[in-house]
Amino acid sequence: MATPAFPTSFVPGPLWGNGPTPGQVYNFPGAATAPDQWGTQRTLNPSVTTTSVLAVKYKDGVVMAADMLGSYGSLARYRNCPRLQKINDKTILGCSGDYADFQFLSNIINQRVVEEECLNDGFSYTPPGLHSWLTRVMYNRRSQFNPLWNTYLVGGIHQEKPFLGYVDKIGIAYEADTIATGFGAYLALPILRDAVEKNKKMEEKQAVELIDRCMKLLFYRDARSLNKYQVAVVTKKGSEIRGPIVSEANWEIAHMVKGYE
Amino acid sequence: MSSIGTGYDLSASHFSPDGRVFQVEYAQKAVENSGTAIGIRGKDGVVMGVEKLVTSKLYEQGANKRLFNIDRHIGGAVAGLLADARTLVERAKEESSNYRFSYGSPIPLKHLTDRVSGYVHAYTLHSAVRPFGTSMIVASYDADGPEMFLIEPSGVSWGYYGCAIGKAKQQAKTEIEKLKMKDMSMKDLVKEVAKIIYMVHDEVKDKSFELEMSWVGEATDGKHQLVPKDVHVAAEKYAKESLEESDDSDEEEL
Amino acid sequence: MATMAMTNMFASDQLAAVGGLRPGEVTTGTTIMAVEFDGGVIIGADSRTTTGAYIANRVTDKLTKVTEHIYCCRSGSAADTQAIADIVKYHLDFNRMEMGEEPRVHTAANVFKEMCYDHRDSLSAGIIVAGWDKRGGGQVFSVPIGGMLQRGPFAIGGSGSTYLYGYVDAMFKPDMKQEDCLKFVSNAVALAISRDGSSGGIIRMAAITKNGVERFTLTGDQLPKFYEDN
Amino acid sequence: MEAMAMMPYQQEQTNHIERPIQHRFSPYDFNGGTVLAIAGEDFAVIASDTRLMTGFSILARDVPKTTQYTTNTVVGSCGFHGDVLTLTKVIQTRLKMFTYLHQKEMDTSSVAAMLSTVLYYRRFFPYYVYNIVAGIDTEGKGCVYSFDPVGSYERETYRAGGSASSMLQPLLDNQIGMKNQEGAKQVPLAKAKAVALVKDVFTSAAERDIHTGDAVCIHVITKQGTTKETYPLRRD
Amino acid sequence: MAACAELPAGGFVFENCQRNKFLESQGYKVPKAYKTGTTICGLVYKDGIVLGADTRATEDTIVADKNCAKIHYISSNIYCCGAGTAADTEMTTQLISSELELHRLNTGRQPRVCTANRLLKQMLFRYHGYIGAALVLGGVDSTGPHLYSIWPHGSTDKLPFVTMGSGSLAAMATFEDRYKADLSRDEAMKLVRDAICAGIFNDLGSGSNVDLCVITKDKVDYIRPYEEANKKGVRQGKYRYDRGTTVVISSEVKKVELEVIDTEVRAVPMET
Amino acid sequence: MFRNQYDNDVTIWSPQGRIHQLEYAMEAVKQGSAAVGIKSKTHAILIALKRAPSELSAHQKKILPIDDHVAVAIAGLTADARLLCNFMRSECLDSRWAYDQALPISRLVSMVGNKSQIPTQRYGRRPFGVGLLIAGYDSAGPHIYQTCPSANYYDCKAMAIGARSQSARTYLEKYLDTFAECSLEELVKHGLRALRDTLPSEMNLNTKNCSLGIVSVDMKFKIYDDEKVASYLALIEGEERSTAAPDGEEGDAAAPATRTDLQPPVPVSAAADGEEGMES
Repeated sequence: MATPAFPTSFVPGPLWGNGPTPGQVYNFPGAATAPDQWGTQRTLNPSVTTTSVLAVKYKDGVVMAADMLGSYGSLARYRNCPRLQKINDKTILGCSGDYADFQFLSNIINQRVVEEECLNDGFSYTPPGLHSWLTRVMYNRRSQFNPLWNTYLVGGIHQEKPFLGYVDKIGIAYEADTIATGFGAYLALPILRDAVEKNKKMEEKQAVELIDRCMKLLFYRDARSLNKYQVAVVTKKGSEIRGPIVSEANWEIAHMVKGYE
Repeated sequence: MSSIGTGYDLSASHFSPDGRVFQVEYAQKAVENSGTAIGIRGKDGVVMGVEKLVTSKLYEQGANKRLFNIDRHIGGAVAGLLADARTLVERAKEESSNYRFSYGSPIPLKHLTDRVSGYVHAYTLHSAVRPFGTSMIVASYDADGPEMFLIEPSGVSWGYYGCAIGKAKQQAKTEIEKLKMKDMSMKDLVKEVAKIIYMVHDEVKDKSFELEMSWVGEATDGKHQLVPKDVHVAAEKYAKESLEESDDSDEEEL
Repeated sequence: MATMAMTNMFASDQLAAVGGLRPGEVTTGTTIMAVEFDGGVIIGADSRTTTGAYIANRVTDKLTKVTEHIYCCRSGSAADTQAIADIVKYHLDFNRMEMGEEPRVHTAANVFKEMCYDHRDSLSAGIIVAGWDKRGGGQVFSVPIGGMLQRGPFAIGGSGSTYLYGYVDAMFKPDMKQEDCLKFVSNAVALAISRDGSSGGIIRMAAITKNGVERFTLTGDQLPKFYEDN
Repeated sequence: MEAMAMMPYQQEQTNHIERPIQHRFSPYDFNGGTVLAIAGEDFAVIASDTRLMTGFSILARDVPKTTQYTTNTVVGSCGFHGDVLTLTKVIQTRLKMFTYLHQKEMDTSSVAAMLSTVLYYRRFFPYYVYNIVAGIDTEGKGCVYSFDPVGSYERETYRAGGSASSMLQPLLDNQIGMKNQEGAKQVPLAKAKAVALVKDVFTSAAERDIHTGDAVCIHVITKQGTTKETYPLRRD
Repeated sequence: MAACAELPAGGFVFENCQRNKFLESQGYKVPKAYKTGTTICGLVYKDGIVLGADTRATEDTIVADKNCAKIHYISSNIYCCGAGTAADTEMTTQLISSELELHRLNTGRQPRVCTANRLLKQMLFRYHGYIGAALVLGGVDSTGPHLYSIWPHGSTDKLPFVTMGSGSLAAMATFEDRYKADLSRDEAMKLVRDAICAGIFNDLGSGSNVDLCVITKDKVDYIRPYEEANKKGVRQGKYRYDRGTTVVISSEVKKVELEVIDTEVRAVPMET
Repeated sequence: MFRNQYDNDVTIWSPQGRIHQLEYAMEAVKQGSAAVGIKSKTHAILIALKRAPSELSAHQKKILPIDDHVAVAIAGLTADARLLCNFMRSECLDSRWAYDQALPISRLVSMVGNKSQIPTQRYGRRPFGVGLLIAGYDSAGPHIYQTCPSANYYDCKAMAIGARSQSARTYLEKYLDTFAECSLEELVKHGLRALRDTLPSEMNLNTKNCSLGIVSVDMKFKIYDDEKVASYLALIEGEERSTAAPDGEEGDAAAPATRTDLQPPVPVSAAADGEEGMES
């Protein structure tokens, strides 16, 4: 079954088989202005990449964080790459992995948000709706052996409750109270899970503090991370992206170390 | 229309002996049967208003709007066949979406108008289709200021400071021409738009109507949107009061 | 030698190139540097040790003492460079006892080169040897992967050094004062840290002069700051 | 012997300048999960653990692999979770179309037959999913169908699938099939005993299979409908 | 120079390496060794060292040993946690333990931790990572407490806190989050326990219980288990075979010829 | 019947700016049996009159399910209705496939509108000859929409379409203001009464010819036929019929050529006049 990744177009096709299409006459010769939305590119390798995204649900909402580094291999090439996005007042999106792929999908989502705003019919992307759509897009692309080299986290408020979902480049998707991608899955997730298990009714302040602690930890131990990051918070009152925030590192133990023996 | 019924008016691909394409003119007639729509371009924005005739009490309020958002920064007001108009709006949305994908920025209104009127024009070239029975006023506001165009069933489009389509377009145009719109702010224009729509509404022929107004400009941060409720109510009140006044004065004169 | 024979048997085809790393090997991705100044040498290094993108040690000391007045800066495989440093140190201890005086920097550099060149197929080590001796004062030698030996007024090494050639060429001046030289080294290492994912953490430096070795550690906000918004 | 298998995260690294790693895109993953179904006389029990994992990591602790398809059909699917999600959606869509066309719910055996064709449709790029269908057949008897990833299926009275299936199946052979026992009494399996057995075998599987754990989600299907219960397991 | 890199006579046999490599490339499977997927870690506290380990050993995805000991004895004042191939960690630590004992007997002094470290790293360096042992070495000697991590390729780090194994990132996160210099004994034990539990609950290669080893100047407390992080589930059914369900394939009755011997038993008074 | 040269094809405008083919298509809706849709604040219901084409045939379905949250009642060409239903079903399935969510009713309706417009502008095509009453429930509440062959659609508080539906609309207009607060039972009663008003006096509603559909929040669209409507029918049994439909008010009386509105059947008062129906 075809995925309606894009809104069904009601603009008529050619007037008859191989005949003229109204309006198409005005296209530049040989180039349809309507871009083939999936294009023909194939991302064989990620090039400029970004590292972990962390997110945690708390009592009234979701907090998400990601640093702003775009790495080219081991080169810290771009240090101002925001990858948390406000979709609407109820929904935020975070991404790790190939930055070009993120921009590609982000543009599509933005356009769809614009189209939805224009309809002005009272409906907008819900967090589970976006999550489901992303799952279909990612799975479709992996099935074409042309994946979007990303992992996405969708956070938001749905039916008065916090929502947090994960989708990766091959279409694995799930919801959970705490999610971290990339290195965060190994380093930050244990800390996040432990904190949430011990405090099921976390306040926003505690959740933001927790995320800050974990971002610092990632800066200590992930060689593709940066101590400059953004935090996105979504509650019933709305969503916002904060930052950039610079975390202060503690290097006390450096003075305890001399040599390797 | 001396050639009506001579058989040269049955297809969009036929010229009449006197060089007219009647089917296009007939389509324009459909627009003129519709409730009036006007647009006025002021110094800091454009305001559009529509006289939406309501034909049954059973309909919900606000149903079948004739004002559309085409993009964040572009709005359209239509007159004529609503179904045709919706198709045209879809096309306009698609154009502006394609533009953003290709160039990464919002589509300039001039470009959108060219694309859409080209599309409309294509429907005047073939016998296999009929021309659109709809006219559309499009308006936007960006760094270069406000802009407004009118796209007609013939595929012709012009830029305007003020324009009107539908039943009472002549009367409305006369009213618009009285305004010094180039110096007026969109907030002032809203009142005038409301007043004109109320003025041109024919209470005898068309009993019930809803006034719809939208604007785009500095005050809306460049976004096209329906006029907020409080402003709308105030404008409507102003319109009714000033009409009553003029009625009174008319009576006095009599 | 048994060790090497075995390595080749198992792993020669896995090694991508000379100096390639084996899977899972711990590396000091590293920025290292040594500069001669008018009273000796300054050596400096970052403090990051990685396996892949994981930072196995964020406060590594890559400045390794081989004699009282000679240090080496290690880059490449941590295991290889530690082993080399240990062995060279052992050799130089012997040398000191045999010769009855402190080994010269040139001598130390030669021993490093011998090790690295002889086992160039199985080692992945880029080393800078720097120190002070009575005869030559402060001296800097570079022993890159492959085992060549080159002396110069300064040397940079490790993955982070690729970001530094322009800077050091522009900023180096012969016979700097110790203060200026420390500034030069810390600036360079800080620049490399901010651009190289395999370098990071803190800056460790040492000044080796005839009076001995003085160590410096720059952490956190003590690191020189440069433009970093893009 | 890998030199450093104890570093799982190294399987997923981006390329480095110092060590060029060829990035081969793999469209599959294994996300764990064990499913188990038992058919009784007038009921069926189907259960799955709720752990979702990849490599050496736990992604989530509360993702059951069972989905209710109709009033009395529940399907357990595990393997590659991306395929599981997609397959589930495909089946649900097809079921909905069926109800439009036929004005009734599909019965369990037909669900099984349809699942088989849907799986075989992707014979050369298979859904990497192990399915077990449990429900009530048209005669009111409990039924279980087991599938391989490309659509071969058969009706059985009990079956385990997925990560710990090779541990559970022999136990079921012994406890329900009474295999290799002389003169053992074949008493009809009671519902309560079946549920208790499911809990026990999952408890055991969680002891030895690192992919199975956290909790087991048990559905009991009867003609009247389905009840669901969750029972905790080890979390390590 | 050669001396330090030379293999001791009698070490490993490499005869079939080339052949095995060829067979492997043909698709034959190498027998799987037990791995201790493992979370191990250690830290330095005010009075000494705390080492910790989980107790799961895996063979592929199966738990091979639910309660294996991963903290190995090196000497009376030094212990070593091992991660990686179980056999490698056990044999390497045993080998170094006995070498160190000989060293102790030769010198008549308590071995130093740095000595153990040198021996281990040199041993591992020789095998270029093919001995899959990742170690956390800790002990207290005349110069105080010392803690090392030793990587399979033979590199070492001396640090106030270290972690190793598949759960090392989870454990390291815990340390980075909460480690302070001069922890008390109880705080240190709690922190190590939490670090190991982070591995147990988040890394599938680690599991079961927490073992701790606290080394101080005077005393070693090897606590095993320190905590059962996971309680084994209680089974509800009984799984005993009914009597008579074992299949009798064939039966035969044979008469056993008995030789009857009469013996008389008589009490004899004891001579005292 | 009156013929003129401008009514041959949907691509031809008449000099008055009308499209006769569209107007004829609107007539097809009036051939279908009546259907009524009403909503309150909580519920949307459809009630429709089923016909049996012959003695031997069963009564034809009038209410077709589209998705869990939406269904349509049809009046006009059944085959066209089926085509549109399949389109709507597939759009609803697509929404669930992509977004895991029910398609908002307003969007579904606008899709139908856009689809219906295409054959109103091309040579050799004809408009869909069917009118739909779409009842559904989404996060914005209950909805009743009406669609027409002209590709117009209307968001309604209540509506009736099909043969003799003017009487039903008259009834609905009379009670329009009370619907919002109605209980489900009240709502069904109103619906049944409105539908009954479309019947000739010799006919009455019974379990054979009446079909009922209800949707609400957390309640999937449920369609009642045959015996299942009996209890609802009992609610208005024995009541006096409010007004008998004045015979001949619709249908033959107004020749298609003289009908000017592109609107759906609208209250006579509004439709009677000249060209105002042309407005979009």
